[in-house]
Amino acid sequence: MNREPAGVVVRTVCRRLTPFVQLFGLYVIMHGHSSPGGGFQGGVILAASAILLVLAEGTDWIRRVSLPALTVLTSTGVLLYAGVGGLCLALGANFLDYSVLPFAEPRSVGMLLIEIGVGITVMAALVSIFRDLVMFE
Amino acid sequence: MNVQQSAIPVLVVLIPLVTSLVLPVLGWWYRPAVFPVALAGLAVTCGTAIIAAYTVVVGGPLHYYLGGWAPPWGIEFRIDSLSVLMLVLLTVITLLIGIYSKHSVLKEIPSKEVPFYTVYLLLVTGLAGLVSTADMFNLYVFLEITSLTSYALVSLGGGAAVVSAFRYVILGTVGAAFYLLAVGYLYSMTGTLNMADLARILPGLYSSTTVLVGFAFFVIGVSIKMALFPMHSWLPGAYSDAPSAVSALIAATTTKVAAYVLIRVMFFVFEPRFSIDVIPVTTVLAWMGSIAMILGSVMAIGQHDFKRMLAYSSVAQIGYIVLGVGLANEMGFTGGVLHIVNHAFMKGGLFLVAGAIVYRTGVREIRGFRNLSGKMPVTAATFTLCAFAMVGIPPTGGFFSKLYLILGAINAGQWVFVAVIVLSSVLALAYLFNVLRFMYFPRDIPLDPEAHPSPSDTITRDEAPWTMLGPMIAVAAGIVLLGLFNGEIVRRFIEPVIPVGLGR
Amino acid sequence: MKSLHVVVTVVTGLLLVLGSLDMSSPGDPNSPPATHVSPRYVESALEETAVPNMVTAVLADYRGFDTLGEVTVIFTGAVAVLLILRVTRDEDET
Amino acid sequence: MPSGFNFDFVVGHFNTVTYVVLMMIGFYAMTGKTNLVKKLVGMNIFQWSIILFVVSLAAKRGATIPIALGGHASLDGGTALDAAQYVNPLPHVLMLTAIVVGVAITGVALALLLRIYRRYGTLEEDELLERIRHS
Repeated sequence: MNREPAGVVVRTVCRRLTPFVQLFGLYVIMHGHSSPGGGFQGGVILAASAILLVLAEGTDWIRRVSLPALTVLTSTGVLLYAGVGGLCLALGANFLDYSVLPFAEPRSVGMLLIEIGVGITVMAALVSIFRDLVMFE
Repeated sequence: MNVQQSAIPVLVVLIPLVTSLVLPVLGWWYRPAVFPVALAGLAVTCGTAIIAAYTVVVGGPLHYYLGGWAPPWGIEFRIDSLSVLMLVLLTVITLLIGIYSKHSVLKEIPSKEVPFYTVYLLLVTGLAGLVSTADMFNLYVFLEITSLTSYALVSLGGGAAVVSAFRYVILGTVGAAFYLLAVGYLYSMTGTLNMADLARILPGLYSSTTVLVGFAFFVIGVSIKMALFPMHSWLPGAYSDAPSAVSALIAATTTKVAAYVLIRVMFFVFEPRFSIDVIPVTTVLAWMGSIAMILGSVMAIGQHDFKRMLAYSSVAQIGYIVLGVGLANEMGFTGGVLHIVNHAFMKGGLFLVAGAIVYRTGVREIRGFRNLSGKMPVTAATFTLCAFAMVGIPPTGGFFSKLYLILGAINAGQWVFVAVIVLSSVLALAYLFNVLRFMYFPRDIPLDPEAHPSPSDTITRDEAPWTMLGPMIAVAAGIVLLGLFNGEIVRRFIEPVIPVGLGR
Repeated sequence: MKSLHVVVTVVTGLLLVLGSLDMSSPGDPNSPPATHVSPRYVESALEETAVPNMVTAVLADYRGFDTLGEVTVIFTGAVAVLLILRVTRDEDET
Repeated sequence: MPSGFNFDFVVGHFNTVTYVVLMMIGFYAMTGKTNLVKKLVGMNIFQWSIILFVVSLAAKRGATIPIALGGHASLDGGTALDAAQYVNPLPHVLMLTAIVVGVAITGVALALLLRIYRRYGTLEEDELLERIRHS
């Protein structure tokens, strides 16, 4: 499935809109602590902005995104998650017990790192799945 | 509170997970290192499982509070000797098949080595987690990881594999959804997800219909995952269309783990008296197991395709395990659990044999196995040993698990089940001996003209490569060792966990 | 064949409705789920984890391992789709 | 069914009746329909009805969303948070996981459907079985 860029109106609107969608996605990831949201929802919003771009700009740019890079990005998110858990293990507490992290508010910071890891993984995984669907013919 | 408990329980799940995450990075950066690192991950997981087994046998069950939160608020890992027996079984089998699949699967799809081993290790993560967790919802998450990886691996076989994989997706998801529904129903009545906490609260609620219906849907969901007879329609297509190494992997692990989940929840979360007296679940399971044993074997006899025959034989062997659970006495329970271990090795070995034959000769029809013993002696010998174990001939493990099942049936006074076990073994002898006949004594079989051109008229030794033979020999050795040391296994791993409340 | 499906579906539905007979009615503040485990999450999530959003606190801290399994499922899904779809047309004709 | 179908039962348990109706639509579509895409749609309805059911367990009459009002202020305000004021967060966490699992399964199932359609040119089950037998 390859798709030519949409009309100029759609392209300019989407091109103006995408940064704000991505900013909102980042906001949702980072503010999972005090407002509804978190890693999953933010990651999906970021992935949606990538798909919006494909609908507007056509599929040629997503073909150039190298697939191993996306898979590696997906695995780094989970590695970050397991890494934070492993760090707690190394610092002498149970796996994923953030109270030993060297921060003022260890649990809150630990959870923030977790949310970032989840956000990266969800975003990269959904873009990778979408890219596979685009490349498949 | 940061209590540091020995980290073995979580390491068994963490090592395969981290290895599977590292593989894509390796595949992008330095490709040749992917297979060695994957093997190293599997080997270290196996080692950790053996250490866990030693610790549990010596020091009793291991507990681990994830995140440092005590249950029922946090998630708990609880590894008793039943869990650790499954852990060692699963990690050993997946290690052997991991070596085997290097040639067998990747010959057809060389470009996919990185995603294949990533998904492979994720399957091991799912299995290890499923067996260690003591939290009902965490078990659902690991069940889904195991299922998702199985769907992807089944679809790797050429041709109709994608259709069988899709049918497996639909039925597998129905099973998992029924399990989730059961967790929802039990949660609505108890408010907790931790197994030990549930076991404490549930006895007071045995009369409530919600708990009853929840348990009924749990059994249906797990039976679908276990391919128990009426709900087995996904199994023949999935096993026979998947690459042989994947068939061996799935036949030896996913259905066994589903049987473990049935035992874990039925006897350890609910008290045995619930499924014996309150609702006759064990009686229903015993009869469904018997029907599976007979009809599975009958259908296996009629097959021409070797792997499809093995698939229907799996449906029958699951019947043994369910019968063991259904007998609801100590001998039956021991026989059922022992048969989980034995069948994993037996059926894994048989599918590895099928893979070696397809790899070297491309033949799938049993008729095409004419004097294979000359052409592939080691493969034929492995098949013979696995066949003996399936039928239950003494030195092999299969004999002992059938012996315990028969003793259990006698203790339960159910002579009809003894007859069913013997009849099913005879049927197994029929379809396995038929293959042996082609392999070893082809001369007295009339060469029907339209049979596949027999690849081995000129008897030249042409064995499978060593990376395939090694695991097959190891599995064969495992079957014999299971037979010799079955007393040890029962005494150290099964007896300590026989649930109180089962009949004598 | 179709009537069999209808029968099975209706029987399953009735069984489920029957099953929910003695569930506490929706919104009941002292139903088992609301009184057994979750009160601690509500009452002490803020002091223990300094995070006002209790769902995030339970998601990432109390039951953080569930979410790790969760993220693994998403990773598995991405690699599985990659494994399934990366087949060129001629490879697929076997 | 209990004697005289008491109407207040239905009103009292509207969440269960709703999700059971949804689930049976999904279950029937999954087993009854022959088109693979319709089976997949049925599977999704089936999964989402369970998610609806478990989330409905979390509701508490008169309770607000599970985010501590006033953020950190309510902590130093000294008033301990009363569990009855806030909705039960646990089912919401569980169903977030179940939703993501559903997404992953649907992704894999759609990938399989693409492969099936490209190889066999049909998504009707009976045509499919017949073409498999010939190939």
